[in-house]
Amino acid sequence: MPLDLTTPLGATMALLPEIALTLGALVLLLVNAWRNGTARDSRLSGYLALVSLVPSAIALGILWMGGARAEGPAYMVALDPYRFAALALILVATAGTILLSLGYLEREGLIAPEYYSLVLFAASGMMFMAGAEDLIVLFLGLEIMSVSVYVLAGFNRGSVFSAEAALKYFLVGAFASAFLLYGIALLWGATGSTGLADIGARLSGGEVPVLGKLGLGLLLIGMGFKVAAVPFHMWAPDVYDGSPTPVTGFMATGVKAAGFLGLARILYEAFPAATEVWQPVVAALAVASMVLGNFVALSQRSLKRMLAYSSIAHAGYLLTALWPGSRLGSGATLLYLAAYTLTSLAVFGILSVLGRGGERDVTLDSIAGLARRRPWLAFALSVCMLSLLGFPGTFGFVGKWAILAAVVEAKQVVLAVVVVLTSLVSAGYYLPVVMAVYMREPAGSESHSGAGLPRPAVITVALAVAIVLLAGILPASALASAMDTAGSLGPAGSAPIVGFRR
Amino acid sequence: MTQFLASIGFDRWILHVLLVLPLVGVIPVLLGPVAMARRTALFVTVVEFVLSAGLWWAVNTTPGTLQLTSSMAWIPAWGISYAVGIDGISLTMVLLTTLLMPLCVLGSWNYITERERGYYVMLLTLLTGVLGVFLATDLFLFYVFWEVMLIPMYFIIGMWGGKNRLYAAIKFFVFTMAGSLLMLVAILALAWAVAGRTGTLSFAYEHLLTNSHVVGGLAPWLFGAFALAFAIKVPVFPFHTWLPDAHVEAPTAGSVLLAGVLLKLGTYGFLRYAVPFFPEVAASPWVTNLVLLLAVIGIVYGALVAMVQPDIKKLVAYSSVSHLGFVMLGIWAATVQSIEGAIMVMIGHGLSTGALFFLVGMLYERRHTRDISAYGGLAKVVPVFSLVFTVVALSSVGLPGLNGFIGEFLVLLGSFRVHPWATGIATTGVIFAAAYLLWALQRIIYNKLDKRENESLTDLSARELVVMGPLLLGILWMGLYPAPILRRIEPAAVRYIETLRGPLGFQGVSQQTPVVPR
Amino acid sequence: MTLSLIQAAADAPVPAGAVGWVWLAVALPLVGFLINGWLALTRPAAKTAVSVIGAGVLVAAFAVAAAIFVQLRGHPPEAPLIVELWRWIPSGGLDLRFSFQVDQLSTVMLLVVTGVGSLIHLFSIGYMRSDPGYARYFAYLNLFVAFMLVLVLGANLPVLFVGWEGVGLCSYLLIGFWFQDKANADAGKKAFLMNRIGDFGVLIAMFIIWWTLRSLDFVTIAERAPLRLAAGGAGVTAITLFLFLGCTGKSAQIPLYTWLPDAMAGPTPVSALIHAATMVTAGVYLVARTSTLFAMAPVSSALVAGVGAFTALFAASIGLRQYDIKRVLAYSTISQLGYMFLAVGTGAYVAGVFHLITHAFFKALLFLGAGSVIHALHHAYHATHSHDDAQDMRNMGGLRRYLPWTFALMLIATLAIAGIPPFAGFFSKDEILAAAFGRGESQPIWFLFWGMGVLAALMTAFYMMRLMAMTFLGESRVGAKEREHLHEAPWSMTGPLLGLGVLTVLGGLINLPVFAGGHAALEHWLEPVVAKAQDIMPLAMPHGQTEWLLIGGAVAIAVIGLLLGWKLTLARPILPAREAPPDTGFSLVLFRKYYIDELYDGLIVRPLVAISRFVLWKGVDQGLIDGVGANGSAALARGLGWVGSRLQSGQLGFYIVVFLIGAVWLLRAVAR
Amino acid sequence: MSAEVVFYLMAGFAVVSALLCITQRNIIASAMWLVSTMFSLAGIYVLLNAQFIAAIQVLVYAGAVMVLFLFVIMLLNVGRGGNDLRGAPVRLVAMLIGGALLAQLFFLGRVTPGGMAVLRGAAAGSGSPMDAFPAGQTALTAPAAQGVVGAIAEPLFRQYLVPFELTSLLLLTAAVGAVVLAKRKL
Amino acid sequence: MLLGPALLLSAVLFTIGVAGVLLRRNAIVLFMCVELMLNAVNLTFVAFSQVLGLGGQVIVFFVMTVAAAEAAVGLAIILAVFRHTRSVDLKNINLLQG
Repeated sequence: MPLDLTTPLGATMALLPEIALTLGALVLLLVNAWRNGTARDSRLSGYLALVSLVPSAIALGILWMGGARAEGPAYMVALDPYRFAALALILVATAGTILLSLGYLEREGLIAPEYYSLVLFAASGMMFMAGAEDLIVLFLGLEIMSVSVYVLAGFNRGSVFSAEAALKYFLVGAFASAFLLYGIALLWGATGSTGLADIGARLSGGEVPVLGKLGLGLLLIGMGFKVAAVPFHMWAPDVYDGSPTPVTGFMATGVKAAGFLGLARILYEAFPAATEVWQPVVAALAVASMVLGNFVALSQRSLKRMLAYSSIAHAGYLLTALWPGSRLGSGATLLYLAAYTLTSLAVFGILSVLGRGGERDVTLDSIAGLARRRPWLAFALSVCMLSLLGFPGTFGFVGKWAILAAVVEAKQVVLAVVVVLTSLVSAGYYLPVVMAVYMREPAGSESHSGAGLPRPAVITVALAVAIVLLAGILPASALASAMDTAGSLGPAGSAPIVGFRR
Repeated sequence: MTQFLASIGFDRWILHVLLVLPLVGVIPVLLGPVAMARRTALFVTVVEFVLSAGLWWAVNTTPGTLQLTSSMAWIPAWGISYAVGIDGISLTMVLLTTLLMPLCVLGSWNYITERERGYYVMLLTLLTGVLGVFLATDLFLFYVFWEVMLIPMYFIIGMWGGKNRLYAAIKFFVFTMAGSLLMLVAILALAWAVAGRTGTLSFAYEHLLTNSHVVGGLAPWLFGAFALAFAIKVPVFPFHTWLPDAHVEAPTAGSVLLAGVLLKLGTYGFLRYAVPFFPEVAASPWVTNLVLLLAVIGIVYGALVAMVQPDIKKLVAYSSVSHLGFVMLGIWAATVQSIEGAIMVMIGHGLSTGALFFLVGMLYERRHTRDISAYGGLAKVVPVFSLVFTVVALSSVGLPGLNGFIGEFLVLLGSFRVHPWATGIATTGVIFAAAYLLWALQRIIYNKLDKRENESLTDLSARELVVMGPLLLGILWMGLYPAPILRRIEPAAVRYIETLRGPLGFQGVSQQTPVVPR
Repeated sequence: MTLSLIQAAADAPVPAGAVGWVWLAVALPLVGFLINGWLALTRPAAKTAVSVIGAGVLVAAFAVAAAIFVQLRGHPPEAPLIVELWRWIPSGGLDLRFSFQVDQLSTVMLLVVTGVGSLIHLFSIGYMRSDPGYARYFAYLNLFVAFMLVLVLGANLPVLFVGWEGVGLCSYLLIGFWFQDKANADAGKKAFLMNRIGDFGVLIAMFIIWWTLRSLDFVTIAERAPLRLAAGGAGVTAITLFLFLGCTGKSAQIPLYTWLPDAMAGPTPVSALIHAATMVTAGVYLVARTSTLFAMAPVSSALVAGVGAFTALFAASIGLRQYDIKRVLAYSTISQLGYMFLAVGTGAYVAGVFHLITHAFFKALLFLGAGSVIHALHHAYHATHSHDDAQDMRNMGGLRRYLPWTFALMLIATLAIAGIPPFAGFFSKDEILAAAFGRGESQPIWFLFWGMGVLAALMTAFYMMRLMAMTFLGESRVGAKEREHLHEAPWSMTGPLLGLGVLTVLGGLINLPVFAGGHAALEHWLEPVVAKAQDIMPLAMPHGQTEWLLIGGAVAIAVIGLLLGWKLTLARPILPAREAPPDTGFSLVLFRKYYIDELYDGLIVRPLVAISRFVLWKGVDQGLIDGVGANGSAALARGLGWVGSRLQSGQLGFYIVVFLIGAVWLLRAVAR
Repeated sequence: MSAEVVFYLMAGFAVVSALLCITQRNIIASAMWLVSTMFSLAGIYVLLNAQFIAAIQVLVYAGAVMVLFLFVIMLLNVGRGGNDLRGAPVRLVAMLIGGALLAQLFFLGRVTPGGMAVLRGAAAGSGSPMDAFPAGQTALTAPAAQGVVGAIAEPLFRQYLVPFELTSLLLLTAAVGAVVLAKRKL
Repeated sequence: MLLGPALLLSAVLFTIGVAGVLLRRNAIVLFMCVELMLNAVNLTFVAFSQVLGLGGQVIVFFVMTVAAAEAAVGLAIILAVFRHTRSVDLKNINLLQG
């Protein structure tokens, strides 16, 4: 169904998922106005939040199945499968986060129902960001997301770490968003528009003006911060470390996804003609992220912090996926994000149930011999590690495979080699986890047993792991749909992959 | 026999059954009571062997091409399919694997006492993985099996291994992965290069094989990536150091499978992929000389280092390095004899080294030490064990009439025409082999029985005899009447050489003129 | 019939008559081995059964051999008869059959091996009676015979190689028969390794032959060699040299001879059978087998002859100063083998084989005689719980009173080996020397070889007489108590001795030369085998008075040697081993065998082990590859990671600095 | 006196007060200097005929936001929290980085409507460069036509409807967040 | 028309803001510098809007709301931190590291 996005009605239709979600958040706020004291209230609002995702999901389904597309050029928000996929991904991440939080907040005594409405606000921000067809929308969406995540990071008011995480995240974030904004300004100056499509059209002819180049550069800085790409990553370890674990998971899944999907849209729609400008930069950022993330992760004791660094490394992989600027590239980005999101959800879920009073002290030693006490948990954790490592049979491998294919298709073997070699390094910290849970003896009584696992978290982990395995063994549909979706991004008719048989 | 097999449609389902059956077997092992785990595993592996034995008649090896091929779309958009096939070479490897597997289960019967279920699950999974590598005819599938096979072995070493098992396990994993990851990139690059030229993206073996020449300047790099992956697995000096650690730490069955099967994956990879895909590179003097050098170093070096090992398992491990050197030499000589010899060495090494590890394991179960110096004079207390040990050791030494000789003889005979010097040096390996094995033999079963603990050793039990029996039979059979095996290998070997003849032939293929003109 | 089943895989017709059953000659001992082996593992006490089977199969095998001999005698084949058992290694152009070759040469060897073998088996029944490993012993012995027959019957090099290494294995097992004593086990290992070095040569030779002649069958080799190989060319020379390397290992020639003396650690009958009569002569057999090749390679032949002559001299000189009765015989064996190589190197292949046969007789006799001496002393010591060395001749003396039969028979053997007519040794040795002398006229170097041979003959006579004197003559140095227990061995042992004695006396007849009224039967018999070689490399036997001079000289020398040996030995009183003063000066050098063992040990063995352990294993493997390579890179990675995490200082200011540096760089990068 | 002169005066004032803002040891002082920067910017906005923006610049920024800052400063009583300026090395780094950054941005000074017109593909020197920018001309004329506020309101509620709605969501989020964090008890 | 000079001015102010962020340790001042940077960007928008139309001014309007929102949350966070550490000096805020 074609929608004219320039009319209020059209825009409203196109934005149904976001709107539905926002309304849900508002309702939740209202409920909280009366019910905000006890753990039951917190749980209640948690489930409400979960429920309020449903209409959004339904709206999304309608749009997607109905084959909604923009009449004429997309305006302010995109209306294509790539956006829908992005929204779906974000919804999944949000749902997962909420489920993980349910038990966690009670355990850590964080009884403040606003938490969930903030999560929902953040989610809608992410949706706007990932679906933005206009830099202003992107910026505002990003701000909505950031503002709520700043707060969520500092949500554990009893913990100085949480507060510090929030402050660091906020200061650097605001700083970075200034760069982003400056970039938007210069781009607007260069092209007289903030619409991605218009910018793309304006820049398509011949040499990109310096104004545009600088704008692009500043834009990359801003986004680079959001996705925690080296050298704009320094905040990530500390913030991941200090935030409440479900929030960390939210950052690793939702925020990262939104950031990369937004970035993908920018690069593919606004700058398909400027590849020679941004490809070297993206490549450099990717290599730096992969190398630094993986190497530094080697030296971490705390699991949570190790995962923080590994998320930097994965940002590197994702940048590598963006590099080719091809359909395969955007598809790989989507696919890898899906894989990474699911796996991270599971990992952080496991981490959150393993922890006690924060997870900063969950270390290899503390999970030694986990398999003896909690075989399934150990199994899930191992699967996640292998998936993060990109081991065949897991979703992670499919994602990595797609990335490698994308760069190889673009004749950029060097990047591919860097990817695999750094993956090898990552084996140096993923495998010890598997070893610890299976091959080492319990370190004693104080080891984390996670007595009485909260059921929602368990369900989340189980589902995520199941999908990770399933998609790893039968990747055909995942790959195919990702590539189809990718086809909708970027200037129409971007070259299809050689010999793709349908 | 052949008619019977045809009548039950054997050739249509056997390969898939072989791949699936172990995984199916995993379920009862997991769900059944712990006590039943080993029995179930034994049952499954025996059935597997019986089924695979049918291949001996079912596979028509005369064309030398892949037989019993069947393909099923897996990721159609990417030209990836679940495709399997078998030829003379893989036939022997498959049979070797399926033969060793039940023996491994029997060999672990009392050795594994804790987490039995998991252990046998790992064994069965490993079986599927290994068979998959041998049977896959789609590079993606091949790679997946190649990697997946790592996990069970990793756990077998890491969970049921010795004191230093964690180090050994991760070393094994990382070494292997280091090679295979680069190979992954190479596979992709190859596929895309071919796709760019032919317009069809496909990972099917034959497709890539027939078009691999289009990669042009990329070939050396791709070959390098493949070769590295396989060289680490073989292992070729200097990538061999993971092997001793893995062998020493792994439980008996683990060592047996490592030596008996997993090492063959590397040489098999060279035979099946690395060399046929990039014959020009493989044939280039630079590469040839390098490989020859490493092979010869491996032979002599492995033997010398094995000689001075205080630990029996380490000794056997290094002997593997030495033996596999012969295989590399044979592959690069690329004459009919050398290729067949290489494969015979692969099989023979699988039997005799496997047997050696079993015997070491049996000693270990009795005395809980692998220290050679802890033994001596055993022939007095455990004559049967000593007899078996002697026979196996001699077969590994390459005593004519036993299996070891056939392979080494053919390899050297075939290679000498092509690379006289390398072969000459390699031949000294037979001396060193005798040196280290006989010395070990003497220190273990001969000399004075001066350790009190050894006086009460019990001789081989019936179960252990059952384990050794098939191996001994195989050793004798291969040594005395290898013709049937050779007959099945030959066409594939010839075809292999054909593929190399390509634009610039292998120097090995060209007929040599006598040293002195008439 | 299993054979028919096996031969289904073969496609050549089976020769008619006894020849077709030649495989039985191998199969019988093999069966004996299996049964005895089974008994050894299950009921080692069943000694009667073991003896019956062990000796029985040999006698049966001898019967087969005799039958074959008769058949060939009846109508001698012009071409060797090939009995193909099964297709062994079909691979490309190489189509190896497991087949036996029955011709005059192999028949002779067949007879010698089974015949002497039977006698020694019989002897062993008595000699090993009391040994706990009785069954095992016979199992090994049977296995040895089986392999030895494969060796002599093999129709192509690989099959021969099976036997070649098989006998090596058996000698290894039998030398280390009493493995409880480390020295014995060491000796066995040493023997095997030395042989392996030789086998290396054989292998290379096979490869070159395959390379150049595209076949490994003896018949084909003999056919093609003259056509495809240039006589005296690099190819054939290389082949023969490598083959000869193998021979030096198997037949204990310089430089690979050192294992044989140690091999005396095995039971004495083993020394008699394996290390005197049969196995060690395999090298000579191989040269005779491939005579065509050797004939085509004059350089190699010269080397063979030279090495043979020198070994003969060298070993004999060592034999002069040995006290262990078996060691003396061991060195004498080496030196006699040297004669045989001198023969085959000279081109006198028949003479070589002839000496091989006679030597088999008298050396076996000597060893068995020594065996019964040791047996007797051993029993004496055993009865008196004395711990003297039952093999040291200094503890013997005057034994002829106690062991008359042994004495008499060993004396015959001594005369034979010394070369006193009409005993067997005389004819064969004389023929060799004559041939060498004859070649000397065309190639003077052979005069030198001849000279060595003669000198060696002198020494031989000397040390043999010395042995006899120290053992049997003079006054007894055996303790008074022990003397009561000294007595001749039972008939089961002296019987075989007697048989060998007869052979020693009459052995010469099989090739009685013309001048002695014979008609060189063996020479004619072997004619078809060596004809080709003889054509290429014809012999020039001296005739007329030269011949008579040579004979006379040889006999004279032998007599002198014997007399010297007798007189000098008994001139001074000999002290028992316990109070004997250590040798000094050159005699010490001789006693210590020129320190060759020490040399090998210090120059090759120890350095090799040390290098392997400290340089290769600890250095390269653990230090370089693992330490620097694997673990090093891992440590490096961790180190980098550590540095990275140190930079993560927690100070926001620093974070922003990094951020900005990155930002500035990025802006430069895009704006460029 | 002409607009240029006024502009440069105000620009100079803005820069100076900005510099003082970041170098003043006393926090309150630097806050005040920031306010003065904002005022001068408001003036410049007027010169660039963005009167409405100038107005809310004064209201929202110099008014609301800065008051909030000062309030917090007072509340935390970190007013004379001593010297929070970093040491000499950091200052050097700051100068270097700042210089490098400025060097990257310096070309902005040479941007002219003509140059932008050329980028738009308008033939150089063909009449006024503004011919290439109809939107710009309306921007000049619109205030006169429909009043300062109306001129802004028109695009605000048509073109930029979606972002406008987003800002409301943003402010709501911020409010909730601030409340959550500031609440005494959780 | 004052385009180039205005842009340059904004660049200068932006840089000054960046320098300020580098120079100061006090979280609040740091944040003020960020506000300064945002203002600089606003100037860019306004300057361009002379040529490119009123869109720029609208965006400035949005930016101001963003700034306000950030200010609200940011200052709340600073308060929260202050509760724990009794200080807003960044050199005391480095518990998370490594």
